[in-house]
Amino acid sequence: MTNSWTDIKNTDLVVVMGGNAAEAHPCGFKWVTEAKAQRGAKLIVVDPRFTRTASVSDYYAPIRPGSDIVFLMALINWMIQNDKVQWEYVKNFTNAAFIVKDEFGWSDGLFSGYDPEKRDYDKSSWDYVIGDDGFAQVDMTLQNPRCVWNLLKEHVSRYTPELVAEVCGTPQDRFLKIAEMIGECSAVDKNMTSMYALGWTQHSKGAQNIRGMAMLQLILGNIGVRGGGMNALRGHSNIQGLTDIGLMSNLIPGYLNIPTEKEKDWTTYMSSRSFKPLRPGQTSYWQNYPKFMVSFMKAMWGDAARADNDWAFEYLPKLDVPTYDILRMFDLMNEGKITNYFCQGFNPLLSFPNRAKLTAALSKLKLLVVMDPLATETAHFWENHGEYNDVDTASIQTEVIELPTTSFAEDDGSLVNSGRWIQWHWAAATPPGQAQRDTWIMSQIFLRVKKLYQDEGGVFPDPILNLTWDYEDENEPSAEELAKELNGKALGDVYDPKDATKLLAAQGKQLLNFSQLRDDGSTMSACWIYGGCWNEDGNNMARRDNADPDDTGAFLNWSFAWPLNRRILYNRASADMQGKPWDPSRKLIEWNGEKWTGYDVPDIAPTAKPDEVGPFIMNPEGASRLFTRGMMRDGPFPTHMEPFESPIANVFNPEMRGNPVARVFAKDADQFATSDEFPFVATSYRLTEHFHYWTKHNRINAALQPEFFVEISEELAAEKGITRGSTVRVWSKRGSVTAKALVSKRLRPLQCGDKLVHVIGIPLHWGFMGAARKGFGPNSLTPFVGDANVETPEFKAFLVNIEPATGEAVS
Amino acid sequence: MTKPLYSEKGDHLESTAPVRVSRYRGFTRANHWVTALSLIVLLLSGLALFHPSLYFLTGLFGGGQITRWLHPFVGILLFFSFFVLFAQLWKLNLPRPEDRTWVSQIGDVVKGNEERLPELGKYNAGQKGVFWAMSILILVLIGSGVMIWEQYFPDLVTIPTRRWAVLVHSLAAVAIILVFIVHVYAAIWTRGTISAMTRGSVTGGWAFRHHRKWLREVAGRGGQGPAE
Amino acid sequence: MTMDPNLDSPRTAVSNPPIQPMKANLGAGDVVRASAMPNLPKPERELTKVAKLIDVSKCIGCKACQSACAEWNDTVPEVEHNVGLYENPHDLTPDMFTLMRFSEYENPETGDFEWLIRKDGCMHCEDPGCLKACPAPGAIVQYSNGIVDFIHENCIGCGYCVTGCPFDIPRVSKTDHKSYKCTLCSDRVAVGQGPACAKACPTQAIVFGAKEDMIEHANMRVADLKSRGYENAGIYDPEGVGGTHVFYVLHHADKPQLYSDLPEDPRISPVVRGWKGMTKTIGLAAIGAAAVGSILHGLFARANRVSAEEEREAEHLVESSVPVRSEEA
Amino acid sequence: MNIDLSRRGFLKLAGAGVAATSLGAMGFGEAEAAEQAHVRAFKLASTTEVRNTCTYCSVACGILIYSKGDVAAGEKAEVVHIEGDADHPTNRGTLCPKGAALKDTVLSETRLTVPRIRRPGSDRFEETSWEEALDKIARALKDDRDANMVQTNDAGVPVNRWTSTGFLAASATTNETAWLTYKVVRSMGIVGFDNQARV
Repeated sequence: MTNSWTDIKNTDLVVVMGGNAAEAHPCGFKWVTEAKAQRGAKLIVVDPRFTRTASVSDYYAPIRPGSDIVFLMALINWMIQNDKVQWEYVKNFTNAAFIVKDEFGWSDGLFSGYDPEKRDYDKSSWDYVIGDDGFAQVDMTLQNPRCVWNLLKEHVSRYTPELVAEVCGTPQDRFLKIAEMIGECSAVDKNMTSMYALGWTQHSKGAQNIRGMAMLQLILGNIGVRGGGMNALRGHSNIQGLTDIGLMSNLIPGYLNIPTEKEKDWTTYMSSRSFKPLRPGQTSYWQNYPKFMVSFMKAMWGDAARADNDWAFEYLPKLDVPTYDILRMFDLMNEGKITNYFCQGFNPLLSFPNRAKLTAALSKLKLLVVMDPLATETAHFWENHGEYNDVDTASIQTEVIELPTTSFAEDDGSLVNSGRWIQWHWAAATPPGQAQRDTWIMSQIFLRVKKLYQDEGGVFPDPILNLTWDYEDENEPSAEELAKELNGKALGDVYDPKDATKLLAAQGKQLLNFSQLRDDGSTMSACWIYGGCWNEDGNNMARRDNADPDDTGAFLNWSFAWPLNRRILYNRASADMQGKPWDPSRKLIEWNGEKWTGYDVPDIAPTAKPDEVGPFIMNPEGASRLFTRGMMRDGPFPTHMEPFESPIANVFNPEMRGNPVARVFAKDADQFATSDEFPFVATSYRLTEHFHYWTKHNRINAALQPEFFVEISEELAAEKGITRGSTVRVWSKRGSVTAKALVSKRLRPLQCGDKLVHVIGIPLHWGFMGAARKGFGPNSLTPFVGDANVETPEFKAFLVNIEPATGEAVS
Repeated sequence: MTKPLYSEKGDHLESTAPVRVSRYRGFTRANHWVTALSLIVLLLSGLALFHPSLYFLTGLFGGGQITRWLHPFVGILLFFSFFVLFAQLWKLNLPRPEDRTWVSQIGDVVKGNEERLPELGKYNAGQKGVFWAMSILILVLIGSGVMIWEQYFPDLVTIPTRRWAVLVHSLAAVAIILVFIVHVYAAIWTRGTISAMTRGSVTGGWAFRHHRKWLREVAGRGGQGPAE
Repeated sequence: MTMDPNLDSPRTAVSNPPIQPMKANLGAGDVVRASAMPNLPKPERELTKVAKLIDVSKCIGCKACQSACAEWNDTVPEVEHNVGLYENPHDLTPDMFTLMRFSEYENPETGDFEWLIRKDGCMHCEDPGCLKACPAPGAIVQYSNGIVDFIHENCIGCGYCVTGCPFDIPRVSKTDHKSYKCTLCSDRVAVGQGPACAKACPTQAIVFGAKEDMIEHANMRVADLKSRGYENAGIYDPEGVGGTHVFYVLHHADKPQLYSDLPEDPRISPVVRGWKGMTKTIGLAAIGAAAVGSILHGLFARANRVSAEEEREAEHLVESSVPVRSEEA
Repeated sequence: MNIDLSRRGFLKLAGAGVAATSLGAMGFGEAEAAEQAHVRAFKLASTTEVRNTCTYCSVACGILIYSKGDVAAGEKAEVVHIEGDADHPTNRGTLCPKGAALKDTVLSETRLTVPRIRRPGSDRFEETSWEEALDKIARALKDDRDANMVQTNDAGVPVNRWTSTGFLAASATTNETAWLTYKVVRSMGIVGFDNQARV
């Protein structure tokens, strides 16, 4: 989230598209109802199903799963056509004025530089024209036909209300009404917020869906303001934290990157990360990358990371592929190339696509280790549960170790919420039986491996032997010790660069925040963006002052938000070129002549003059990007791409299947279906009564939603002779499930051009363990393909068939 | 022989001097008392749940829960017990011409001027009334009772029907209690009646005074019968 | 925000429960009505009337109320089957005191589809039909703050409350044969807390407090709904049962039956009134009269005796009667 | 007149005094004395209150866990109730249907309490000791790392990547656990590292 849950109360218009906030995040949705009740805000819901969010909306429109880009580009087109643009914002705070290379272009649904062999783009043409001064060229009058604005205008001109009706199946009048409601928010005193979740991410072009709305928000001037923003409703209690701390194949804490094998040494690695400003006087904060990186290396390897050994650069693994994400790992596993696999509080057997493939892959492992508070399906993948897990147990040679871990109620520590608040919590109960904290388990594993290397030697033991491990109890580092490492401390005395006599942090002291990080090895910090979470003032994540001056929703003294306790990102953009708030009634920060003051921590140097320094300090442009240059694999603008399995050919290029640059593994391509054998569109989703596959272990939630079902329209039910509550069989090219049929008016077939598209809803909460009745998850059916940029599986749009089941499902 | 009109085949003279006429065999008497007893239990347990001022009667059965549980089962017992009784008695309780005269002279009945009344068979119109009233009310009670039997038939009928059932049940209960009182009091007031249900026989005089046609018919069969 | 629990009202649902032991502020002394106990002493104090307001227009049907209710009351609803509906459990049970009911409605006026979701449960009537119908003294009580509560030690499980309730709420347990329903969390209210459902409700569609405050709040909500085009928005606080201490804000107050058959004009059935009123009295009177009548008759009218004369007549009759031989027949 | 007749009134009227008094004498009269009206005892009295965060979605609602026993005081403690923290700015004491039932997840019958191992081909888990389990894991890791660690690529560039062992991190563990996990996994050179963020 760029903003916070509590900030949503400041909005005038909530657009829930690509999500279902009321069901998946009820207590966050409270702030929507607050905005409605207190500000008279309106709520728009665009969703294939009439959800519980829709049930309290002011306006609802249906949409075909996987066609969001068309809807969003058409909205941008409508805004431009009807002059619903926050011009001052667009000109100054976006890259609308930047001139783009002449070679850049778009045709037949593809951008310039496409190579069908590689299934990839040569992105060199997707960039600005750089002048002799080394800066990107701009035309502030927006007259130049090659400036981003005019290219955007041309790009979106294809997306008309007619196209929306044809591709999305959204009635034109509904689209136009929504466009009008949104258009009002181009006014400086009207703000709109976007609340989205996996309805947008779980597509082979998920990142581009989100880009689409972000661009719309920029055009309306709604980024960085109260009641505005792009608000990703993260799914899990600390998924934000796990991402911040970089527990991903290609990440280093704080959104730094694991080097690729092309970056053979420190210098090469850093060369591509200098982030020189693209416009005069811009901040380009990533210029500090070396400070963050060195401090991280010191946190990992302490004295073993020195200037003379490239800060132990050698210790870091180098990637030969962009990422070893879960999909790739399971594919390798299925090829028999993985020996050991660990699942720490994670249930991939139900979370990832094509369950048959997952089961086959797990069966090829030598050792599977599952650390979890609950008995997961993954840990029991080898156990035969009749139709719900029909495996040949005896033939599965995988050894499985199931380790009992503590739950939230039994440990101390911090979690990061969707609004980047890092909140500390305390243990309230004794772990059951022999259950242990993950910190203890990880320590035990590490210490044992380390001992083996000490005793036996082995391949490249250095990074293991030299890993810093100075904890009071090496067997179980305390949450406090680890939190302090995340914040960072001074390894030597740290002085003010402007005044060498001014001591900022004495050796051994906790650093104030990341502004005190150094690239000379005198500081360590595990995750630079968390700087300030536990400094010499103590544990700021445990702060509990819920005062909120002038009811802005900021709550600056409640816990700690990264970065620097900032509650609304890009908040500099809430004020105009003179530094005055666009909407005085929703003032966030303000330029008082010398510095920025206000309700939030300014997202810019406190003394940076409003007319000189742009608000988007993380970008070398100093401005936000309507055109993303080469930063996304599938295009600098979002362009319509159908799901890999779609009943409709791409209107721009019938030959084009799915996302032309999405990674597809050979064997999986054969398992993509067409609409002649699988005529119906299926989409997966969560129900408010359950949380993923966890609450089915809980008697009360099991009672509230006891059994697996699929939702279908009355029309489809009639067509297939399916009655409410009867058992149906739903199958795709990859698998088959039986479920109860929930026939509802809330799903309606969509008229897409001359094609009538039926949508089947498949909730995801059932498996073969726990208190609820045994059932299936949608992943028995879904295709094994992910988003081109971040490899999020395409769960939200795929093809299936349905029929009344002959035998009742035994449950 | 001609089919008896005023007596059961089993009715016979036990002795001739003094005359004693058997009126109910042992089985019938047992049957009557089972029915009577269950009716009393039902009456007490029913009244306990009928009016707060009588809730204390649940104490007789060991509390409200048990009373609530017991009442319907005893009801079932009564129903079947009475059904058997009914099978034995219904024929002679069919109305006859002389019943009309009897009813029209109800004043003499109450005053006890029996000599002014017509000769009667085994039962007079009053007894027949009690008999039929009991039969009908028991049917109504068992029917409505099952409808409000929460423990086993919570969803047998809709709640509105159930409301009527509970009303009808209580009205019928009041009625049956009234009939019960009349029945018992009449038996006490008409001296010599009780022995019919205790010893099973009555004196000739009693039969002569109250049920002369019955006596004639039984006497007509002379010494015949089990006694011989 | 925590309120002083000794303040009897208004109470807020949005406060944290106390953990220090404290005396319940709701007890026998506050009972204004009790089943089958006609002559109840008037309570020495009058608590402020409380109410739970359910604003269906804010309700997202998330069932947090059901979840919080089961957790607080330590009931364990059964894990049933899915029968093609969102209602789970499928009905109120002795272990599920409240239930979200869902109805799909195509509004003929606007042509729009609406998903109407209502939290069902005890309405805590000012004139409770259950209490009227209950034969067990003190099994159902009404406190002066309006809460209607079941005292299970006194419940005999007869199901008369089911018969008496105009909203079909009480459910009699098959295991302990006692009747159960929402208590409005009387145990929480007694220490200055709001009901568990009201505290949990994510959108605060459920709010709890002094009834007059709730009415005021409801009127604001109605105004907001009217401004959004729901001309018939209004409050559902049925007169027929003297008003309720759980009441609704509805977008279609003119058609309550749209919300899973919320009764249009609920009242204690005249049949039940007849049964618990006249029948009871007149019935007893009649029985009494009959008894007294017969006793008086017994005392003052002479008994109907058989005379010695009649005994002789009988013997004579027997002698004179000619036995009929069967073979002659 | 008041149509509800008091018991005494009825007795007078019905003249059934004899029966009633004799019943009273037999002690049946007691049945009428009902249990006094009372509310359920407040179940949180004398529990320990601990502030925590809901483990489910990232709204991160503040919760209050009520336990018998006090962990902070080193006592054994069991959760008896969980509800929303009214002081929390985001949820203001409210909870969703999952959060409101958190207690039942903590106390779930399918909670794991002992380390277990499933041997190849076996149809069941058998209990094992932490020692055995951890030693097994450490050995498996070292053997595979030594066997499959890629130290240099074809171009001879040192890459030190280990692709044949993978690690899926959680989504509900603390940042502190996450950091420790990161250290352990990265120091070994594992690149098959991921978390729930992708779904």
